[in-house]
Amino acid sequence: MFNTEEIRRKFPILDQQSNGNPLTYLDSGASSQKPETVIEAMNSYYRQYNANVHRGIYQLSEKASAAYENARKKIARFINASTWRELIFTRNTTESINLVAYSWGLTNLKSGDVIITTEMEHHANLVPWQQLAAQTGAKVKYIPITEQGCLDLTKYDAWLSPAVKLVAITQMSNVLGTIPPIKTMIEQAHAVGALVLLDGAQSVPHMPVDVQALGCDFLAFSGHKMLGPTGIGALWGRKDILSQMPPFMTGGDMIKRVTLEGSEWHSLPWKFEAGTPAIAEAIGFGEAVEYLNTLGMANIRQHEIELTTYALECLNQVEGLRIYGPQNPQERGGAISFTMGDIHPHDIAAVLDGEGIAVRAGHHCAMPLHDKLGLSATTRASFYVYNIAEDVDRLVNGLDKARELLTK
Amino acid sequence: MFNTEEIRRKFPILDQQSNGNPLTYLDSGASSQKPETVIEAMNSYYRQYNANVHRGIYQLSEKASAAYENARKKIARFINASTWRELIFTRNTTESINLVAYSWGLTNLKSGDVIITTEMEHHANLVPWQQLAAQTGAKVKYIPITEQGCLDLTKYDAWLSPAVKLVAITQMSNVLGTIPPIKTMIEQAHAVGALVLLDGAQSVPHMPVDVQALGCDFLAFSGHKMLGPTGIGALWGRKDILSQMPPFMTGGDMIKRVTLEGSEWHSLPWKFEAGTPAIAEAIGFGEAVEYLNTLGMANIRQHEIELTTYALECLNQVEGLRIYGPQNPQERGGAISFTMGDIHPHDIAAVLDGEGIAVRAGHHCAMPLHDKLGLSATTRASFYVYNIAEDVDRLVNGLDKARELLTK
Amino acid sequence: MDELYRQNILEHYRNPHNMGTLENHTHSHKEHNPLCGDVVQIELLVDDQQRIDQVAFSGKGCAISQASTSMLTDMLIGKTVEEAKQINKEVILDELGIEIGPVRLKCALLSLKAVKMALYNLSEEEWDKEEDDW
Amino acid sequence: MDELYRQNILEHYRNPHNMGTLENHTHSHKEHNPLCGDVVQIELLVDDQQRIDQVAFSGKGCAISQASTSMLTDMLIGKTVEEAKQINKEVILDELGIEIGPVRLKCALLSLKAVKMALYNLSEEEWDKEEDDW
Ligand SMILES: Cc1ncc(COP(=O)(O)O)c(C=O)c1O
Ligand SMILES: Cc1ncc(COP(=O)(O)O)c(C=O)c1O
Repeated sequence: MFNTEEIRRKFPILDQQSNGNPLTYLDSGASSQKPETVIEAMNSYYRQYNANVHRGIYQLSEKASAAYENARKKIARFINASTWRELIFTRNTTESINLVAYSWGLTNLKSGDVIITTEMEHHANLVPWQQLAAQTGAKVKYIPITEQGCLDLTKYDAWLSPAVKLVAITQMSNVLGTIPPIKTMIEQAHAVGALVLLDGAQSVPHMPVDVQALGCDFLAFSGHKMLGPTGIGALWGRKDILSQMPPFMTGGDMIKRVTLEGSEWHSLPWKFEAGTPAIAEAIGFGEAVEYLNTLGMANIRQHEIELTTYALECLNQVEGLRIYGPQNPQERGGAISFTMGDIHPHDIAAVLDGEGIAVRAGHHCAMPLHDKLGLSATTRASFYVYNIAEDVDRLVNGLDKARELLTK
Repeated sequence: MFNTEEIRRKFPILDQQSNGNPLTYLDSGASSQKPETVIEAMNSYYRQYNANVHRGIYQLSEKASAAYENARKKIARFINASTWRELIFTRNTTESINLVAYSWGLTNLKSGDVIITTEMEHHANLVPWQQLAAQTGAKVKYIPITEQGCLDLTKYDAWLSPAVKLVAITQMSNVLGTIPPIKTMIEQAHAVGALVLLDGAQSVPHMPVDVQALGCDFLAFSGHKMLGPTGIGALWGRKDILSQMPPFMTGGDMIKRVTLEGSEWHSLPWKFEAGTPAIAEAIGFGEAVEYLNTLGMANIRQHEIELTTYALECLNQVEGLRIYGPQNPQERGGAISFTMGDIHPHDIAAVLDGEGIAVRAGHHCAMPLHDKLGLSATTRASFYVYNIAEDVDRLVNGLDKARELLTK
Repeated sequence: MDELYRQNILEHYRNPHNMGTLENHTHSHKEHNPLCGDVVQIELLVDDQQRIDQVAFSGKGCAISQASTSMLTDMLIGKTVEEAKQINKEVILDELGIEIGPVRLKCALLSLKAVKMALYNLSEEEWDKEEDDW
Repeated sequence: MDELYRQNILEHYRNPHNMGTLENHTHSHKEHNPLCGDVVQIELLVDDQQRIDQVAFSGKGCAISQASTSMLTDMLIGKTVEEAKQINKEVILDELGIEIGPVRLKCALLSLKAVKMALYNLSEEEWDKEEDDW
């Protein structure tokens, strides 16, 4: 059903040697590879109908405008938005979250208000709230994690009160893989009148996400982690909320009227898209979503559960290896972070690189989480549609080699 | 010396039919076409070494990081920055200016301060200052334009005072083509202690720009208008000023250390680049600059002066046609805006489109300027490296056709 | 292009119907085209039976917007307000009889928007819904 | 890879020289690697003739940073402060004898940065200049 051989043919980049070994790409959590169709969709734009969008009254520009707006519709449908007007193009998840912090946050938060987030957040869903708190006098509270790498929800229950204005949580941890019980958490937040922003950077690429079913208020995600190009991301927000928000950046394309005395803003979503957008990138992103639809998000999730099951099994048997995060593949995504004895994660990654295996080593932009774990860094392997059991086997072999070489 | 035939071969997109006629692309002021080398540089990244940058300890990522940072160096050198640390990647000119408005503006402006800009600015260099003024109580003053479409500098002289904190002006008008006497204006601004931001969206693609020789403090420009991809732009700023500025967006990659209590920022330029950057786009932008260097910016300027001279000559003879902006090609760039009788610019553009000629019609994101000119819209033809005299001839023929068809 | 400026459009453009103002109008609305700054002012005289007796328009605009406005005003006269509500994007595009790009669509529909705002105070929200495709 | 972990590097990594602390140090500095959170603490004893008598280091780090620190401390002992200033990026890379990517460069140079900060209070600015290539 999930034909990885066929899938891998769409990613010729995987078919290369790295340091004399076949490339084993296990860093999709940082950025995924792109299928040929995505690359070609952008090439078509650049080679056949490259022009600025929205205002051009000539063929190239009209074609470009239609393709750009059509990509928006595809992506809006992909997360089941109720209208494409709720889908704002940004550079990445980080900008999406900053947009909410600046536009919604600065106008809605005041001293004494509370933002709840978690200890396991990526810096993108943490630092903007710290900054917002510093500017408004609001307070940030961090739901701690348990030994198993799950959220300690007793704290969440205890902290929820009308003072809470925003709950900003990841839908899938990029370090632990943890998938928190988002739906209940959203209901609880709404019960006290708080909005909920989901960091979907890891979830949207790897599992079905339906914003209407979830009932969240904002969802941020990045194209480059879901087979799309760099330079493009999205913020989805509920229309009634977005309509009330002031613009974030201002300039061309986001206005209705400008005079020397002041300006009127354009309607959604353009109010939030100032200047020439990332046109080729939006088109590529739309194509990526199209391809994901072909594969089927439920199938992708299933494929990754299977791969994660196998990987956990194998890795748990590696001498000295310790995995952080839930052990049940149903409760987690396919990003697996670990340490091995006291070998530094940089060195593990470097030895693996010598074997052609690409993994990430470091704090994965989650320093507070690593502080909590008492670590400065971990090594992380992460999977996507093109990964296969053999990749896991190679990883395990590479780890044995690293242990041999670097144990003191 | 300037071999347009050879140049045009690098842009196969130009070699197509549009509505049954050869494409005549005269909208580079909105967005330029991209040479094959730029498209291929991005394809190589996606097809050969696609990976996230900065933290990956494996071949693909190290190659990607080097290419990304190398692109920064190329672009920094292109405008003669004193160090690449002064070159920040953004999405476009608009974001570059917003970055300054948010980061520098909100921390440095207060009630009673003055921002001087001009009546001929693009909305990108106008609305952010209006917003900043509204937030800080500062006041925006607009240098008016003369009949000839130049700045009325008597007003500038009169307004300069220690209350002026920022002068934000375009280095080349995207409507009138006007090139203001920037160097003197900068000296005058510095004499009263004001900083100067240049909107280089139109100048950097079309003439040599040397930030050290100019002595400006900020320069904003876009990749897509200078043979580069969409989704990437740059802000150059003086290091001593940038160092003092707080970050704009926050999240991954721009931090040195994050704890639950707060964060320390990364060094320049990364402090201003939050989240996964537009990697492919930066690489493409670097390649674009490389190609511009091959052609030589002085040669490009010369080519456009010649083309503009010819175009002005021809257009001035078209019945009912009126050009806005300076008539001396030495004092202007190659964006020529005009009206023709009372035929609506939309209709002119549409008839031209039928002839395969791509021009822009509208307010070109400069509504206050159009208000001043007593117009709601103009038609604009704009040139770049691949344009030739024949393009001008076709334009003139198309205009005759439009007049025939649409004169009441 | 030759497609765009078909004879019927050029005729309405050269000799627009119902151009002017109505002193005794019961409904009116002025609408801006955000893309080009064009303006159309619509004035309607609706009688006691909720029937549109007279329509007039003024303002500046391109051939497409002038022609579509001229055609729309013809269509409106004699219709009830309820019947006028049925006029939508498709009706206008049919009447124009041309294929139209996304930019010019705004021109073609500007007067329809103005009429809806004038007759029954349609909100921007609701208009968006009428205009939006999925 | 086999290139990266050459014998000389592995030896220094397995048995780092001058590891520990110096009670009676005259100069010291602790430096963080922003990329991985690693830390190196350098302590130096400089005598009246501005000569480095003893050096010690502590902290956590990868093999590259441990080895380069170990090598650097060897180099420093006996040098004057002026001579120590001459040690730059190239000297360290020569000593390591490997090709190094941009990420690991930070690891390799962490202790050099710490030494410069300790000995003559180099600013971040000046360090950037030492590290930066055009
Ligand atoms: C003078 C000027 N400034 C700013 C801009 C905005 O550039 P961008 O849309 O790439 O942000 C433009 C381009 O339209 C321009 O011509
Ligand atoms: C959970 C999570 N949030 C946010 C981000 C930031 O994404 P981007 O760098 O695309 O803005 C990432 C990716 O690194 C992530 O994994």
